[in-house]
Amino acid sequence: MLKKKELTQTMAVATLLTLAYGGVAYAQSEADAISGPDTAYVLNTMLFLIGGFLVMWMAAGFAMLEAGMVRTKNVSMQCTKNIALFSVAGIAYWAVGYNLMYDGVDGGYLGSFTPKDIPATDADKGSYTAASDWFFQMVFCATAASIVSGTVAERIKLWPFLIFVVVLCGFIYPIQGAWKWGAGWLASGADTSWIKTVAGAEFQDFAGSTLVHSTGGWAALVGAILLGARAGKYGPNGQINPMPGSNVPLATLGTFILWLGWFGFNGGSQLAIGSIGDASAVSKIFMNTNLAAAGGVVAAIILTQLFYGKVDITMALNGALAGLVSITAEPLTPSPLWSIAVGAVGGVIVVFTVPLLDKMRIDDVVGAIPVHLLAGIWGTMIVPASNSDASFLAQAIGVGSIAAFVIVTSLVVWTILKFTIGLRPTEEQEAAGLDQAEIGLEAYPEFGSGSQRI
Amino acid sequence: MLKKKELTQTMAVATLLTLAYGGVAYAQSEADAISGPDTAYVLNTMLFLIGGFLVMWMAAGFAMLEAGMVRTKNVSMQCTKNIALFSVAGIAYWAVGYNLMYDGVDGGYLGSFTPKDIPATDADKGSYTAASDWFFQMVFCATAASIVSGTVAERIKLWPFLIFVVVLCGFIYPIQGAWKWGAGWLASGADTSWIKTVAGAEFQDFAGSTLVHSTGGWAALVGAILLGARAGKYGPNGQINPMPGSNVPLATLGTFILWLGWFGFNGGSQLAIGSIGDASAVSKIFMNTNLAAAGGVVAAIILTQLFYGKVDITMALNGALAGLVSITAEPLTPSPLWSIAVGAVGGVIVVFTVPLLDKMRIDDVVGAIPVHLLAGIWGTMIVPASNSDASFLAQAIGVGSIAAFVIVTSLVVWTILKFTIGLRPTEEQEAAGLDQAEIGLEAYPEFGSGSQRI
Amino acid sequence: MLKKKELTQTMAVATLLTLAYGGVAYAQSEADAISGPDTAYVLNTMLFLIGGFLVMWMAAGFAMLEAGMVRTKNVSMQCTKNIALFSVAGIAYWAVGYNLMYDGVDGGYLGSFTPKDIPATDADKGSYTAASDWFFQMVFCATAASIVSGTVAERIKLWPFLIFVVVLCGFIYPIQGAWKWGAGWLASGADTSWIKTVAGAEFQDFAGSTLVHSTGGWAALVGAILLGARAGKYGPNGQINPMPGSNVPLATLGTFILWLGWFGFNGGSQLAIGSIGDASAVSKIFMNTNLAAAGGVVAAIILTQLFYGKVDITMALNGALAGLVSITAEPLTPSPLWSIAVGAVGGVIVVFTVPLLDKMRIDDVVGAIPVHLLAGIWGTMIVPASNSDASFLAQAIGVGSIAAFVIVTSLVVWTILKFTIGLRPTEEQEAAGLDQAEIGLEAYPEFGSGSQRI
Amino acid sequence: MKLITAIIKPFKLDEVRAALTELGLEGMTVSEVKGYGRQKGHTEIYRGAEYAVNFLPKIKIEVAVADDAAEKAVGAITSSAHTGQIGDGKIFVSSIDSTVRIRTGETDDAAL
Amino acid sequence: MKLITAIIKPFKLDEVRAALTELGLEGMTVSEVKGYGRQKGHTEIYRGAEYAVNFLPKIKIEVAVADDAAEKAVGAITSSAHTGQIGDGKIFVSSIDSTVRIRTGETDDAAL
Amino acid sequence: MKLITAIIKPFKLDEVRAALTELGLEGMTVSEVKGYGRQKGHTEIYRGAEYAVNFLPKIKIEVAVADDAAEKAVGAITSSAHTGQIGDGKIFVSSIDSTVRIRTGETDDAAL
Ligand SMILES: Nc1ncnc2c1ncn2[C@@H]1O[C@H](COP(=O)(O)OP(=O)(O)O)[C@@H](O)[C@H]1O
Ligand SMILES: Nc1ncnc2c1ncn2[C@@H]1O[C@H](COP(=O)(O)OP(=O)(O)O)[C@@H](O)[C@H]1O
Ligand SMILES: Nc1ncnc2c1ncn2[C@@H]1O[C@H](COP(=O)(O)OP(=O)(O)O)[C@@H](O)[C@H]1O
Repeated sequence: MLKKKELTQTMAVATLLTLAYGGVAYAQSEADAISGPDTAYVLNTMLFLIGGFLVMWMAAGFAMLEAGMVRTKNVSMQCTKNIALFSVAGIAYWAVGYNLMYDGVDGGYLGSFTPKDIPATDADKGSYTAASDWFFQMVFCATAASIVSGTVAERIKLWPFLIFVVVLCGFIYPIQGAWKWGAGWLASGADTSWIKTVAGAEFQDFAGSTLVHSTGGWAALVGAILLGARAGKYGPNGQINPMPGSNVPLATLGTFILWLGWFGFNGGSQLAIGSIGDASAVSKIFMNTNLAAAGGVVAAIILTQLFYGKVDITMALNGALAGLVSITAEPLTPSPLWSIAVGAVGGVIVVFTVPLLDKMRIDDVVGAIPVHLLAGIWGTMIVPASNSDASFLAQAIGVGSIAAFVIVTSLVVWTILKFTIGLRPTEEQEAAGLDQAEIGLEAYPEFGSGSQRI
Repeated sequence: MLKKKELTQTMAVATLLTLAYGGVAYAQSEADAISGPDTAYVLNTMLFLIGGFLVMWMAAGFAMLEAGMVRTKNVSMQCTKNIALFSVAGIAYWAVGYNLMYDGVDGGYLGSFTPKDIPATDADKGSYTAASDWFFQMVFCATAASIVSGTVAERIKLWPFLIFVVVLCGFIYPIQGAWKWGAGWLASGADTSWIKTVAGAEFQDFAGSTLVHSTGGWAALVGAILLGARAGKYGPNGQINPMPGSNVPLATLGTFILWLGWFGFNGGSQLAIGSIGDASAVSKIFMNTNLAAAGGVVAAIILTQLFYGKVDITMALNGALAGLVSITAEPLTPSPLWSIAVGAVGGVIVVFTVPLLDKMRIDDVVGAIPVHLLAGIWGTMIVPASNSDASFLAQAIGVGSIAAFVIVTSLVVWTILKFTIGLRPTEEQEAAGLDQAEIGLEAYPEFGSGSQRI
Repeated sequence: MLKKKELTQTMAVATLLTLAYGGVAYAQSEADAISGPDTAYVLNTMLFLIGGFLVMWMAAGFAMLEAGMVRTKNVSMQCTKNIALFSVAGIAYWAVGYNLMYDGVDGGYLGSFTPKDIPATDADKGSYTAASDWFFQMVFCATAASIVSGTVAERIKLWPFLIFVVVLCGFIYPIQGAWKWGAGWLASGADTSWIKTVAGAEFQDFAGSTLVHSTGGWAALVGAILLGARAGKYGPNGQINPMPGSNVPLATLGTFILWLGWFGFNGGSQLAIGSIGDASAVSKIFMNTNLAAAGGVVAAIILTQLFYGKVDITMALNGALAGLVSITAEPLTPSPLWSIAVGAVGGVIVVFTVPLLDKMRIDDVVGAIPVHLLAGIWGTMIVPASNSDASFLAQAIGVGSIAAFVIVTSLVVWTILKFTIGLRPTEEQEAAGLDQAEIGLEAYPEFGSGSQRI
Repeated sequence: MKLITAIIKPFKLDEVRAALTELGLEGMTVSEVKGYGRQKGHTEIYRGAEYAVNFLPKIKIEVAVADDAAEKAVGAITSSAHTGQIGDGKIFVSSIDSTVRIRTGETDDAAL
Repeated sequence: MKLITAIIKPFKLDEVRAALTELGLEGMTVSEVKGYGRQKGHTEIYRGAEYAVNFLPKIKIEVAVADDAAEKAVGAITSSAHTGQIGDGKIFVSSIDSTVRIRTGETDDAAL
Repeated sequence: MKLITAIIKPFKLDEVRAALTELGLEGMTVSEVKGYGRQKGHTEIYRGAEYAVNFLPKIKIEVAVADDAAEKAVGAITSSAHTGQIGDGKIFVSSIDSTVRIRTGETDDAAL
């Protein structure tokens, strides 16, 4: 962060001023005084807290999107999975995830296997508070888990899913995260570092197109393959049986929530707002993030209109999210126009790859693989086009190495679960719906076929 | 609060440090220093970003309110319109809208026909960042478009609607906006300015009762008239056939979202929070805004109870919004009591004018015209009662000139659309519902008459 | 922006400073200067405004949670109650509540019976603005009212309920609130104060486990007892007839909204963020709050799985809220691990006491009594375990005295209402649903038994 | 007595009811059904995959009438539900052995 | 065999089912219907405009029984569904030519 | 003509429809019903209290056919709806006095 330098003079002045006339200032207000450096510290912390609660809100967005995209008989289960995953993700990321990702990685592959503890308020050093940092990083981790739940919906039992979430948030996500955000081997800034020597730049992933979204996407993809498709989804001789989501407005609400949360996701990833440069950066990120989402929607509605003669709202919603994922790897350097373009390509990816996955008989209930995995790769690989500090090779190395790691580790975990407690409910249970099988409460008990009024 | 105690020492130290040698303050934190002026700049920017994401969230509020107020067969379409309009609004406002509204209007009628571009982070001057300003203004523009979609719901095709949105957000809204917020002829501060000479004051519209809400309302009204009513809404001999909304809790959620967003809408319109005066102003605006909404609800539930013997929740929801629109023109100067009164009158307007519009056979599906247009006019005209820097004449000139401009321009656009690609679906399509006709997906496929379970 | 003028004095100083040494700074930005103390003042105010809008958003959370937990025939009524109660709560708390709670309590039992008025922006002294403080306290008051509406749902008429809300928010809540937060007899800091002499410490309730949640809970409990259970809820010979909520995803959404709002609820209760210590405290509160909620969910899903063989999502949702309520009395001093434990016990309380209440034939529709009252007591009594400035005796005195006051006062009010205008609709009305009886609009008119399509 | 069962297009319900009440038949039971027949459904595309909606929303009306009233009733329904478009629906007439009005215990014609 | 079709008030369903099971009739098919008859609906006001809700929620019960069981069944339904209030509903009895139990292929009385 | 009324398990609908169309019967009316019979429902626990879900979702199919087609149709439904599990459902056959096709006014067999 080079703005460091610029500001030191300014700061000197500021301090002087406080020295000289601080007293006068006092006459103006009885609030505790705060000095220049502390102000930046507080502002950075507020960025994390505000950005963090916006990203936390994304958990509700995923819940609503998924509740709207699954069939009625699995809606209560999907709601349960979402509130439960956000809970276990938070605990796992405190118990081991955070320190595994950030504690002394130092150019290496992982940090320490220790729970995160928080210094006393008066010993809380750095550019922001320790707890605000944990909070902000935790909600990112939970996002990766939310991505998985959407893809494997309607056919996975609750407990094996939650166990996977524990491993994902406690180990898989933090380890690959350490490589870049933990200042590991993909990041290390020294010009002599392996990545720079080999690729001429470190791996760039501003807010996590790869670290968060592709990671969740890979885990979801592996899970979907091991699980197999929902019963009846694919007929003999390549027939595909659509299973329309049960509640379009809920899915729309979920998408709007995610869109809103993304301002915290990308904006907060600037990690600081306590200076003109940072404030300007965060603002530009807000603008680019919104334009990319808009580009994704517009691309999706135009393409579905052209191809199918009607606008597919579920594609439009996926398009918005794909646009957001695409810009996430680099929301700062692009021009507004470039942001629209990057997002629009995300929308295009959705429209083309959603049917493709069906052809491959990979059953992705909410379209999380096109949105988070494929658009995430696109967004990451296109960074060098707008950011001269990135190199295609470095991006490829990052995308590839993280892909390899997440695929292998999640494959191991999914497989163990499959052959121990098992992933899928029985056929009858799946037919009756997971709500009846594992939750015992219909989502809409008074209407729909299961009406309990009779 | 005992932390006070704990902190006083800490504080004492802190103050000492700062007074004595600010350098030591460094010992306390490693954050970059920030000087007084920069702090205000950052705080103002944060006001725009936070206010901006709250107003962005209003797009979801309109989506839910409208999805709840239309009939089942048009819900998917309404969701599609809302996410699409927010997308195209953002792009149009970047491509031309913003600069047309703000770039060198200078006492005149419009700015420049250029896209908005963002300076480098280190050249980002002013009282706040350029991008945060664009973001904040953009979401206002989108709000105007959302207003239109509610009124013309259930009977307008997707594409002509979106084309109208492009023109509204790219040209109509920005031009009239330039007159006041762009420092155009309704605003110019010089005492020799035309408006001041004629009316003794500039036109006052703090957060846009007229510029945003009435503008959207006028465009909606003209559209509703040109479109005509929904099939079957009005019978022969003045008969009115109510078409109850399909989902009351969604409409309620939408209203709560809008209420929340309004704190950003009005509070952010203070345009600064980096001083005691501004912070105090923003706070008072929050308080008044909330009280006005409350006044609107209370007025609506009491009146509907008295007139109809039952409380009409849709009127209560409209009442909240009418209260909010009413206070939007001047949320700062009123006392709390006056704010309640201004909002309550908004609620009264709703209860009386909703049926009136039906009598006039103007089919306003969600009540946007009473809420945004009529309450907007009321709120604008009453400003002088609490703000001595406003004059009734100036308010009337503003309301009238903007009305004239928006009516004429939107009439032209709607008419062109009507006689080119056409505005309405066929009768059969309207009867079957726009979801089937243009989206191809029911909102609730598994219940309601269209159940796809069978 | 004419507020400019008002501010010029304030600015004069600032400008002077900047003139003197600010040249460099000026080159960087044209924003108004702001001095150290003013910065803290503005930051504290922002904490109140942001925390306040998050808590305001909780009103929507309660609305959705309750709309999802009641049966279809009472959903419109529940939505009406929630938007109406938030409105009247705001007005009542302005008209008398705030000053009754904070104006000159001074070690005593109540403040003054006067409406809250707001100083001019340039006379707005203290550590934060007066209006931001009012706003923040008002939304807390509304929360207490929301708690009541959930318990007494499906069987209380609208108007008597709203009258109760007026009394609760105008008098009952503020008076008991004055005892602690108004610096009344439970709080007074002097070592010679009665509470300290008797109990060795003042009563500690950081964000209101007792003042807000138990207060709402007691009022709800008394109401539920006086009202009696919903028709058919309890059969002869102790039979219990479950009445499943009509919309699980809405209830889930409501819970996520409440979870989000709680960051404002607890975080904002630090009352300041304008220093390193405060920023660090607010951050730790965010972390602990999230972990407690997570603990509540995990405890609830594990227990229901063990006891019932299925996971009860409504218990999981209650568990999250119980975890949040439990940590609310002291979200700052606990370690992360202790926070999880405190929240988990909240979840345990829910799983055990929800059926218990049914056995006692106390009909609590949404589980507000276990969540807000019982978990609130638990959270308050356990404070001394992590906070050495608290004493069990002082906590017991606080819990007991507030319980006594709220039980008695609300009993009086409920009783008067019962024997004057009456609390319950007729049997037929209750059977047909309150939507038909008092609102005249079904929540989902196009599906469910009441379909108006036919 | 006869039980007349008519499957009609939903938007025709009000007209049919009006026609029947004109005949003094002021009782009927209505339900939502799905129909399959000559009138083909429509195909939709969801996320790129095509699927057919074969069953179309219809309304089923059941009216019990005295034997002599049956013919008129059938005529009234036929004309009031008629659009000429495919999918107008069917009317089935069958016999009822006995009828009871629960409220009064009245039976047969008196119960209608 | 006879098919007994009863239109009753929704909240009476459980009582009717109990009454029938007492007779050893432990099979029935139930559906939600809307009824129109002497019992008039209610009028509501939506956004200032009045409208009538003519069709009221009812439950339709279909029970197939052996000829000799019909009378008892009708009696049981009549008494268990009775409130004396207008809108109690109707019972229609008609003949069934044949019956099949899909699971076993059993026919007629054996299939009930 | 005969009216064949079949109560089947919901997931069997498509097979039954296929079987009937094979016989050239390309018209039917379908509705959602709840069934009560030998197949017992399930009990659930909601917030700690147990309750029984007695009525199970079933699909009701009504097909009007010419007399001679009835037997075949019944056979087709029986075999296509058969799982052998309890709850497979029932088929009832009754007589229709007359039929009308609303669109054309055609009657009886011609109307099917
Ligand atoms: N054989 C049948 N048995 C029962 N219902 C039928 C039969 N044939 C048609 N129907 C019902 O009548 C409706 C209309 O029939 P259809 O053949 O589509 O048009 P039309 O009545 O104009 O010939 C169908 O949707 C179905 O509900
Ligand atoms: N002629 C009829 N044919 C079919 N259903 C009828 C007929 N008359 C009444 N019903 C059904 O019976 C219900 C009750 O009838 P109604 O006349 O309202 O009260 P009551 O049965 O007490 O005379 C109606 O809602 C309707 O569903
Ligand atoms: N006597 C009856 N009258 C009407 N419907 C019946 C009768 N008996 C059973 N049914 C319907 O058939 C369905 C299946 O019957 P059931 O006894 O559960 O299994 P099975 O048909 O295998 O004996 C029931 O759910 C109900 O809908």
